[in-house]
Amino acid sequence: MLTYFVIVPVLTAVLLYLFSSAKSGRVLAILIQTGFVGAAYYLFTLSRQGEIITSIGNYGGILGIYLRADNLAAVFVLLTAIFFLLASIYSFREKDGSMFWFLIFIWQGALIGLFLTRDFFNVFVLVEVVTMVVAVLIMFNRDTRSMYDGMIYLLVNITAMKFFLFGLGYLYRLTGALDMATITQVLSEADRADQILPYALIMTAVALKCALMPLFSWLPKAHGSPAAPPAVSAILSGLHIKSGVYLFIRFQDVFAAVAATEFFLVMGVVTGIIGFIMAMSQNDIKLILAYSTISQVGLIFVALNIPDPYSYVGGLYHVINHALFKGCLFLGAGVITKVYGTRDIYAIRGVLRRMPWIGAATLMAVLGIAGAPFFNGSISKYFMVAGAPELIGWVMVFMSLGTIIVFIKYATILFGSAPKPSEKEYPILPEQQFSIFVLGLLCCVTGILGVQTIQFLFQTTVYVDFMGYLEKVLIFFISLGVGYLIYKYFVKTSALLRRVRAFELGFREICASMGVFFAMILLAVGLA
Amino acid sequence: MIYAMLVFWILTALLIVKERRAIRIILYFGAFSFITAICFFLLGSPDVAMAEAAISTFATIFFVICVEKYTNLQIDEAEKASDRQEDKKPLTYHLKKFLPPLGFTVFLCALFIHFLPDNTVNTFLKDQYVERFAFDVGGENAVTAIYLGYRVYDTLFEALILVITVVAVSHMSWFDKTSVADGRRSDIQRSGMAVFTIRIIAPILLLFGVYLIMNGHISPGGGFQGGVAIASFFICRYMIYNIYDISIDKIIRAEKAVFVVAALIAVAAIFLGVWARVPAAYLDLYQGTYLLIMNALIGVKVACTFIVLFYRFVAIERL
Amino acid sequence: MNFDIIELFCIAMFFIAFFGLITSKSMIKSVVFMSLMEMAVIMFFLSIGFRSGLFAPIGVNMNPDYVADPLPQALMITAIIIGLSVTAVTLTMLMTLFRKHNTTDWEIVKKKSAE
Amino acid sequence: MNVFEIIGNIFIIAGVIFTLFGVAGFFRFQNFYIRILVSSKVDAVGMLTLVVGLAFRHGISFFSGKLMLIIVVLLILNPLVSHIVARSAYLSGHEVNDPPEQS
Repeated sequence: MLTYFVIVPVLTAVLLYLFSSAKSGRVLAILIQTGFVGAAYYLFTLSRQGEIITSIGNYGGILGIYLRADNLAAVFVLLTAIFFLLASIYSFREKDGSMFWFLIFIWQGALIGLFLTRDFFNVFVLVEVVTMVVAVLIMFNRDTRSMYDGMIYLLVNITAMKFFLFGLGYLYRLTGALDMATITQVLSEADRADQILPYALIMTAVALKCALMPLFSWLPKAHGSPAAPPAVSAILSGLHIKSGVYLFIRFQDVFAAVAATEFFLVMGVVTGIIGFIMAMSQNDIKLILAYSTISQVGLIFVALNIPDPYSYVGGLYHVINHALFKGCLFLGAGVITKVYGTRDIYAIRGVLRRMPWIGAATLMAVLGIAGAPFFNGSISKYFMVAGAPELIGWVMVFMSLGTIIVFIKYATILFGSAPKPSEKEYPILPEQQFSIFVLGLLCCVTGILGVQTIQFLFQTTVYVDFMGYLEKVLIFFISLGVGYLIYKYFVKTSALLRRVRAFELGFREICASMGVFFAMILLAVGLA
Repeated sequence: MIYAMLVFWILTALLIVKERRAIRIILYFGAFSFITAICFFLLGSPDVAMAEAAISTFATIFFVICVEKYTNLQIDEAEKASDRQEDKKPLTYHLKKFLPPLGFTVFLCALFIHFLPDNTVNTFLKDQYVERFAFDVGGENAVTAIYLGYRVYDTLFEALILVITVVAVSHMSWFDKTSVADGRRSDIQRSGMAVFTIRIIAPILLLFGVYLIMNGHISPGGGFQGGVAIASFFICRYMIYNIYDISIDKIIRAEKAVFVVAALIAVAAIFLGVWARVPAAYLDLYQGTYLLIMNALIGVKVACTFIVLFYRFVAIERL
Repeated sequence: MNFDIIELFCIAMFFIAFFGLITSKSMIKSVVFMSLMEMAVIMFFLSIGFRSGLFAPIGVNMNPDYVADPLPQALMITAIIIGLSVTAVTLTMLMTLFRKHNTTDWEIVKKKSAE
Repeated sequence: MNVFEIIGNIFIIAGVIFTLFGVAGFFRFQNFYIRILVSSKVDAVGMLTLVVGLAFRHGISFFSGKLMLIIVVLLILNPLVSHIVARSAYLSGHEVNDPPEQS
């Protein structure tokens, strides 16, 4: 049954490309996406009763490929379906339609395949498919800058997958299998020294997918590429980066004996801090959002690597929340840049007055990402900090202070007086407003009903301690004040930040940093 | 034998590292691919060797077209000049430039070898595949059995990558339309002797491709290798008639249609587990038909892809 | 230590390609080195469990002790095809970038793209 | 060792010698066209003799049949390759005669 969740989008993509005109294609695409959300929800309800396993071809043993949908996978599939539906509604009138839908559907199918598969080599093939599709989508509008961005993205990711494949070779030699469940079993009895090298090789690739610290430089290029369609940037930053996080969670389980949790925790902290410093220094609104993704991924990594159920659930919940608010912000930024005709953050003012719906949604998303009370970010951050040891808890508070500064800077575009509209007004399409507003509203809803949502999605009962939450609210308002002061007296005027802004790694440096990360993780695991 | 070849393999790679001129790099790369294919064959995998040999032909064509354009754009001259300047600089300059990356690489390599696992090879899956493939999937070629039977799910995505490649190549090129005006003459200067010889060779190539596809399940080869051979038949055709009269649009559509059919057949035959319900008396027939049809479909698909890629590069990127 | 000589060759090739990737100025060279890296990994896969005297896994009623492992071979055909697709796509992008910037140097392309 | 094998070995040794001469000639001459001529000897004569020797060693069998097919293909393709290389060198303006020596 699970194969259809992968095969149907792929076949739909090719059939739409073959047989549809531009107009019928987009209507069909939206209809199929809607149906898909229903199917994904059905899968989710089924998976609550227990893991679903599909063997392709019923060959018995582990000869064939297995797909499985446990709770985590089903949640990710549901998220994918909803996100793609909203992004599709947003880009209902995208030019070059048949091509766009072809790529979007293949992307969706391959991502779902990635979430469902239980086979290592299948992961490799699907990641390559996704990489190719994303590279084409980044340079969808074919301007010079996006061509370079797409090229860097493609080359860097493919090179990283060579590391993955090498590690997979060692894994196959050690275990004689490719199936994750079997490999987990075999590795639990295997010698620890034999697992270090495959773990380091595979994790180098996964860390690049998640843009951990030395390997982050391709991400802002890809996610913040100016000419890429906004829906593509939104899916990339909201959902696609999470496929790396998902693979990280899975592989940590597989390599339980050598899993370097402390190492990734430290890397998460470093990533989060450098991410928000970079984000603060940018002036391009798309780049601010892209760099803030890096910092948020760092935060998620910190939470996932704390050995505590509360932090873990908080991290998972933050994965979903981040998809919601970052998707909303990127889609909103797409409309805003079109209307104002610029991406400079100091040139855009008065979005709330000019586009009330989009402005309101953006405001909700900003409040969500900053962790304001009653918005989703506050709930996930509360759980993340609740499970953490005290020192790490304060580090996380510091990281969210950075996020607050970044989004104070971002929120300045909402207020102020709107400049006179130019004579050639860009029309704000209703479907774009709709999907942005739905995402913004979801940020609010998942915040107010946070505990219930976690209960619904992960079947984990969590409790919010009222006094603890109040304390977090207090911390939020204090950091808001501090953040505003820092923004006013440091970010706006600093020469240091101007120098940070120009920092950008080329292809060779990214490859070298891949080597650095590989050496780091090898030493961290080997000397432990 | 294999070790001698591997030494050559490393030597060619070092030559590539050392060389600065693009056209020579491509020539060394051709030699490199050839040696790689021989090594693959010596490692007991004729299927992969054949695939590599076929692929390297096309990869070299693409590279050569790229570099040819690049020379025409006069970049090469500028690069030569800068090379000459570089050569004049003292040795210490070069050392300073290359020692840090070299040291870093050696350090990584040493780390890698230090942590090298010394486990014995686990043949859990291999034993089962070798023993059971004839019953489960049929045919006599274990590689084809895995490729089209046990792991046909991967193969579908691999075919999908080819579809995406065609779309990407025609979308990302600087040239907007999918095909050049049909019936335009190309500007190559043909030689009469070459045309005469290729006329003899081309039918043999086509026959060889069809042979590889038809015998994919009992001998080395298969849909992919055969498809590439058929595509090279079309290269020969281009060299003989010297004209761009193949409608690329139609081939692109045909390719996608074939992909859909192949996916549907795979779903019907494998994913639904139909093979397990076929009565034992008909199982051989069923499996043989399935393998033949899948090989043929993949062959057609790959051939279409490579024809499109070749014509895109030769007819458009060279302009 | 119990290692295979072919494996050492593959590691050497992998790092030669890595060295090329971190030093090469030209974009074409980078693409070539990516191919080299891939060939190293493919060679490693095929050498898993290989010793001299093994046959290709083709025939009926084979003894697993005397044939090469068919699974890596099937996987590597997939990897090779993916490699070619990537090469073709990258070269197309390269051609477009050539035409726009008239250079193949990573640094110059980076500078010109940022404008 | 029967007669066929002896003949085969002689052929193989001859092939190796031809190849060696070809390689030596390649380094001996400086002119591009002479180099093509010499290196095509390696392809045509050396390779051909080697394959014939192999065929002799195996006697009359299916394998020898395949080798014969290879010989046919080699006979067709080798001259073609040399021809095309020389032709494109000529067309791209490579001098046939050696440049006058400077003293």
